[in-house]
Amino acid sequence: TIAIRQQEARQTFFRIVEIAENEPDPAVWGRNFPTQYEAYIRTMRTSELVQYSQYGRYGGSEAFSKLEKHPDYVKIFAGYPFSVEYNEERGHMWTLRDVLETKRLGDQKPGTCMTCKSSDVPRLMQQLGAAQFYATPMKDLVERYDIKHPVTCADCHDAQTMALRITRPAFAEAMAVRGIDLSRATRQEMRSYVCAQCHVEYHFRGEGRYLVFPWAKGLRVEEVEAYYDGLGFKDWEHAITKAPMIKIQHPEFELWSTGNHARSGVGCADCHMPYRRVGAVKITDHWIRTPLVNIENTCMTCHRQSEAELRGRILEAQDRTYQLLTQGEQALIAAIAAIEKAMAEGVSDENLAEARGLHRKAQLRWDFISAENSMGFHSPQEAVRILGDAIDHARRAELSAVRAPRPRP
Amino acid sequence: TIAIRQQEARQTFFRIVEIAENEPDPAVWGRNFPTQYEAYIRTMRTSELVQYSQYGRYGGSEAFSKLEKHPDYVKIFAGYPFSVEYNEERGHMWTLRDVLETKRLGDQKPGTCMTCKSSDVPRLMQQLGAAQFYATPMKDLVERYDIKHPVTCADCHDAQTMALRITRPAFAEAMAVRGIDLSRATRQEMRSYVCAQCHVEYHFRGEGRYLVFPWAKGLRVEEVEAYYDGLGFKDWEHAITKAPMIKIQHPEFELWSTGNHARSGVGCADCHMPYRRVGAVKITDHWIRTPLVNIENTCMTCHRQSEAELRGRILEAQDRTYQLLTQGEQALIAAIAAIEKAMAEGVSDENLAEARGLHRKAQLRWDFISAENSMGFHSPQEAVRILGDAIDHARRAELSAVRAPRPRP
Amino acid sequence: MRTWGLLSLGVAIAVGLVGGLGVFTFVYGKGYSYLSDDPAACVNCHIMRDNFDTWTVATHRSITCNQCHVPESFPWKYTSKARNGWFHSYAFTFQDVQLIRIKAANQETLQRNCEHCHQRLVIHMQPPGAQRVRFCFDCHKGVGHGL
Ligand code: HEC
Ligand code: HEC
Ligand code: HEC
Ligand code: HEC
Ligand code: HEC
Ligand code: HEC
Ligand code: HEC
Ligand code: HEC
Ligand code: HEC
Ligand code: HEC
Ligand code: HEC
Ligand code: HEC
Ligand code: HEC
Ligand code: HEC
Ligand SMILES: [Ca+2]
Ligand SMILES: [Ca+2]
Repeated sequence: TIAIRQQEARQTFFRIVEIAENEPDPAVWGRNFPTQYEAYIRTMRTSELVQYSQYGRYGGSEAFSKLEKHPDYVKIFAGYPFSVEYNEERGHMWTLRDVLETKRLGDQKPGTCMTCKSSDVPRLMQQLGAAQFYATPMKDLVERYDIKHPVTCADCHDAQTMALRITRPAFAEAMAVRGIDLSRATRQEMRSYVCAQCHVEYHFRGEGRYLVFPWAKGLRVEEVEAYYDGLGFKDWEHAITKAPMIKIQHPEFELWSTGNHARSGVGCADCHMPYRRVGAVKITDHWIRTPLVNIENTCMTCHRQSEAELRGRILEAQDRTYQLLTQGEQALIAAIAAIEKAMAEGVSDENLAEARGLHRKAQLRWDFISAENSMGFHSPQEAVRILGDAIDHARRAELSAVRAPRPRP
Repeated sequence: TIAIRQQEARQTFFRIVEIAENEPDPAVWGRNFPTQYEAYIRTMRTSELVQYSQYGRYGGSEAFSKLEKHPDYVKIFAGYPFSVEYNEERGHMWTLRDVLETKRLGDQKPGTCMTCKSSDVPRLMQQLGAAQFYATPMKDLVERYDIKHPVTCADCHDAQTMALRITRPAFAEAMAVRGIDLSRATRQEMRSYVCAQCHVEYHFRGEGRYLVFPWAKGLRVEEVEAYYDGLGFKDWEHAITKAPMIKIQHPEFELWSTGNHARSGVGCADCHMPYRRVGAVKITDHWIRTPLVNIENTCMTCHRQSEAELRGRILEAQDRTYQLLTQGEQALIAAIAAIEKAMAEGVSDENLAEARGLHRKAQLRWDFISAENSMGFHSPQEAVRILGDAIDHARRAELSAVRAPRPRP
Repeated sequence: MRTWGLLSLGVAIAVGLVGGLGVFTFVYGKGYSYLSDDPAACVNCHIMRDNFDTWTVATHRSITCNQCHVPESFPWKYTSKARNGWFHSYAFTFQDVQLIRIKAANQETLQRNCEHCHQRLVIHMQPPGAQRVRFCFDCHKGVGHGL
């Protein structure tokens, strides 16, 4: 049982300081666990320490603007904050700064935005309760309760036992709805569940901006869509086509769960926090980053192929995904233009309903892979299946708009 | 483990009879190798011996009619023999009978059709030379040179050494064009190359119906297409759309070569002719059939997952492929209808050129997976990538036809 | 060693008989010899051949089969051997064994042996008695038998 495990876990660490429950400051934890601490704070400097362009093509740790890289996105997300600022993500030590500085939602951000950005959150949620935390404007939270730290130790660990723990109610609630009892989670499952508190698609429910993960019907894209359709939910109305849209965000956990690695029990930490030998002991590498720069300690413990071969496989799976992602982008732009034209030519809302419905479906699918951060690697075939289906829907949206009867002149 | 898998089969065999080079009759070989012989002739009865429906969904060994299962195919292949008769393939012992009996091309079949259907072929090709073999009408070949046997031992084996050998010049020629020297082939490569003599896409060149594999630019679908476009080649003109079409046939070798199994050196025989323990020795199971009915001796020798889990993976990969294959079928039918309508409305050939070009591209891609016999399993992500691209092309063909300017009334 | 061998031979045969098997298989299969710690003993059964061959190219070829596959502490060592001996003779006699897969109980034994030898190294990731992340050999596939 977990209790017993924690007992033993405790004895193996030599403690210099006692760490308070929910201690937000990683430096304090670092007194007891210097190796993990020093590795963790490197997530601040990933882009300095490794030149990503030598390894990969699609990710990296420089927060470049996706809007500059893909000007089309401005049209695709027209009318939604993501058309204002939208960057590649970087290491955990940036979480707080990036959420504070993004122009997305300006200073209208609800407290909910802070949920996945700081190790002050577990402490605060205990103090305020989740509902009130979400409902408080983010800037008030920051000022009143002195939020200082990015995502760090307290977000994943129990200070007493160092065991992994779930600190975000949204995840616990979503799993409960699916009938999964987290107290029964194995240690290996926890190595993915801690990540799934944040690396998942989410939406806000109601005035209080209550944080909910859309998993009631399952984790697959069609199931997530069915959930939103069931609620008649939309994130926004598309500024050009007036379609009721859904924005998908970082569904890493959802996509991973459909892949062969998940099927085989390979979890997030296996690839993003591999074991590292430090002197006489093996510890978990806390420099959380892309495995592309660390294939030897990640992939190569399980796969016997060479480093070059394994890198080749990642890039091949990503290139295939990127090809269809790009074609999907073009199909979406074409669909938007066709609907825009039809509207300009006075086609009635009734006659455009089908096209708009298809636009919503197409973009939700496309975004499920576009917003996911592995460029398809977490589940290569599923990623490409979803994109193929997205393209079909986008082209059908275009066809529907082209065919929609024009009013007699 | 892979190491175990790659252990060589150890068999010390006694020669009871001397087998002549190119001996076409398997029964003769069977005198020396009864185990392999008895297994091989079971390919005649695969469908009696295992009830496929209990294992899989898309393949099997009953020669059911694909035209009855998918009435759409009659439109998709309109104007080409495959719209006359087109069946699911079955075991090797049926090869001769099925080529003789198919209504496809009636009795207009060139000798080329016999190339991959009988163990009398190596003997005959030596006697006549390949060019003349191809040029002779098939029925004359059968009558004059008494072709009696389906694909059997002589097609793959050297009678003296029992080593695998290449007996079909088309494969040797195609590999030579790619700069690959077959005399340097490793034993593991031969375990796929023998299959690649037949399980590949092909076309006939010139009057003499010379057999050629379209690999000069590579094995990927885009490279095969580039090869055909370079020649300005078409298999037929589509009866409805008048587009210049290519029919793809069983590109197992080509699709497999893009997958992770090929990347990892896993060949055809590893999955379709696994080793079996027979007493003290391991021999190659010559009952060539789907691994779905024999997961324990195939997949499980390399993968540690359970039989149920591995079956689940096959079906999942195939279900994803089948979903897009079906959507592709619908997209093709819609494109054909749109072009037909445009023609009926008097759109000029000039204004339909784009739509027809897209129809050719879309169907070539779709057929690359439709005609391939693993329902995507041989390379799951590539199969779905190709289908997504096919759908995009088919919908664009439809759009182009819908938008093509109509003549003034 | 010899006495152990004899003693456990007794145990094994006893279990074998309880299991309804004659001594024949066991003796014929030179089953008794496998109670010794010499890896060569394992290959008295042709069926162990692959596992033996692949062990000879593994990083742990200096470790005997039993150091991994048999529990450290007496008397478990020999009851386990008897249990396996029974499975072994059983399988050897009555099944056309195609695929050999380690049984769950024996995976646990293996795991304990990995942890036993590598305790110091894995103390943090795998505190004694703590629920395991997973089997060591999920990642370190080739240690015993190449790859
Ligand atoms: C409490 C929220 C939270 C948790 C828990 C969390 N992450 Fe993150 N993660 C983030 C945020 C937010 C970012 C983006 C930071 C930024 O761009 O400012 C991020 C970024 C990343 C990145 C990108 C790093 C880079 O250099 O681009 C990786 C990889 C990552 N996380 C993996 C993980 C893994 C693996 C786990 C679990 C072991 C995990 N995360 C748990 C919130 C979280
Ligand atoms: C359920 C957890 C969660 C919630 C709620 C959440 N985020 Fe994030 N956020 C993440 C994760 C995980 C990443 C890193 C992955 C990515 O960027 O796709 C991230 C990345 C970011 C980034 C850096 C990358 C970028 O997009 O520029 C910013 C800025 C950000 N979030 C702002 C916000 C704002 C504003 C809100 C509220 C509207 C919010 N986040 C709500 C989890 C969350
Ligand atoms: C995003 C999640 C996450 C964060 C943040 C995090 N850890 Fe960990 N930590 C893990 C995971 C996953 C493991 C492996 C646990 C297991 O295998 O059971 C781990 C294991 C450990 C262990 C056990 C020994 C080892 O290395 O395996 C220590 C000690 C530890 N972390 C310290 C820290 C410290 C100190 C910080 C802050 C500087 C920190 N962790 C931040 C996820 C995290
Ligand atoms: C089998 C290995 C593997 C597993 C398991 C895995 N990932 Fe990844 N992940 C990758 C690879 C490879 C990439 C692509 C990295 C790149 O393109 O630079 C990636 C990319 C990412 C990124 C973006 C990283 C960056 O540098 O921008 C995030 C975030 C991420 N994964 C989170 C997760 C989460 C959360 C899980 C578990 C739900 C998970 N991963 C499971 C291998 C894995
Ligand atoms: C999730 C994968 C994983 C699991 C499970 C795992 N290891 Fe490891 N192990 C690794 C990685 C990665 C390294 C390489 C560390 C390095 O060299 O920096 C390693 C290194 C080692 C080494 C040292 C190798 C050397 O070069 O000296 C030993 C010994 C070892 N592991 C034993 C074990 C044992 C015993 C267990 C079970 C208690 C275990 N491992 C479980 C991934 C794993
Ligand atoms: C802890 C073990 C483990 C780690 C770490 C791991 N893999 Fe895997 N990988 C597997 C297993 C198990 C499978 C499922 C197929 C099988 O059973 O061999 C798999 C499947 C794959 C596949 C097949 C395609 C697919 O469906 O995803 C690729 C490619 C792959 N891994 C590459 C990688 C790369 C690259 C990394 C590092 C970023 C990696 N793996 C890390 C165990 C692992
Ligand atoms: C000389 C030509 C030739 C060679 C060489 C050849 N095949 Fe075939 N194969 C065929 C033909 C023709 C059929 C279809 C027979 C029919 O339907 O009448 C077929 C059918 C099959 C089938 C379908 C069986 C069923 O029950 O549906 C499998 C599987 C197969 N071959 C695998 C292989 C493998 C593996 C190799 C190499 C080890 C190989 N083939 C070599 C011509 C060949
Ligand atoms: C390069 C080798 C090759 C050539 C040339 C070839 N085939 Fe085949 N044929 C195969 C293979 C392999 C299969 C089994 C795979 C399949 O059916 O998709 C097959 C299957 C068949 C089948 C059984 C399945 C079906 O489609 O009904 C018939 C009938 C057949 N071929 C007739 C012909 C005819 C007629 C020609 C000449 C126009 C021909 N073949 C030329 C290799 C070849
Ligand atoms: C479609 C190809 C094909 C046909 C037809 C074929 N074999 Fe084989 N045969 C193989 C392959 C592949 C191997 C494995 C060779 C290797 O691993 O080097 C093999 C191996 C053998 C061996 C070596 C021992 C063993 O079992 O591995 C013998 C003997 C043999 N075949 C006999 C026959 C006989 C007799 C027939 C006719 C009844 C026949 N083969 C038909 C492909 C074929
Ligand atoms: C990793 C295993 C694997 C490898 C390697 C492999 N196949 Fe397959 N093959 C399969 C599976 C699984 C199916 C799907 C069977 C089904 O759906 O019943 C299949 C289906 C087929 C079929 C149709 C079988 C039927 O019953 O209709 C043919 C023909 C075939 N493969 C030929 C080949 C050839 C030729 C190669 C090498 C170029 C090859 N395969 C390599 C696993 C493999
Ligand atoms: C001779 C060894 C071998 C055989 C036999 C084999 N595989 Fe694999 N399989 C591999 C290797 C190696 C990989 C590449 C990933 C890795 O390195 O683990 C792989 C990858 C896979 C993958 C990952 C997805 C992908 O890209 O295809 C699946 C699923 C899979 N195998 C299932 C099967 C099934 C089902 C069978 C039986 C029909 C099978 N394998 C037969 C060795 C084998
Ligand atoms: C370093 C430890 C180690 C040594 C030494 C070792 N093995 Fe193993 N053995 C393993 C592992 C690990 C497995 C695979 C278990 C798993 O992956 O679930 C295994 C599996 C097996 C299996 C079952 C087949 C399978 O793949 O499940 C047999 C039989 C076996 N070993 C026999 C032997 C024999 C005989 C020897 C000595 C010649 C030997 N082992 C030496 C670690 C070892
Ligand atoms: C009497 C003949 C024989 C001898 C001697 C023998 N084995 Fe085996 N072994 C077998 C057979 C038969 C199986 C298959 C049992 C099954 O799959 O049910 C097997 C299976 C195994 C397994 C995997 C199945 C399991 O029970 O976990 C292991 C591990 C194993 N043997 C180890 C050894 C070791 C270590 C030795 C030497 C100390 C040895 N064997 C000596 C016949 C033998
Ligand atoms: C009887 C003692 C013993 C047992 C049992 C044992 N090992 Fe080892 N192992 C060693 C020794 C000695 C070395 C070489 C020195 C070192 O690196 O620690 C070693 C080396 C290793 C290494 C590093 C070399 C490599 O193969 O990469 C790994 C990993 C490892 N062992 C894992 C395991 C696993 C997993 C098991 C259980 C299946 C296991 N060991 C069982 C004694 C043992
Ligand atoms: Ca990034
Ligand atoms: Ca078939």
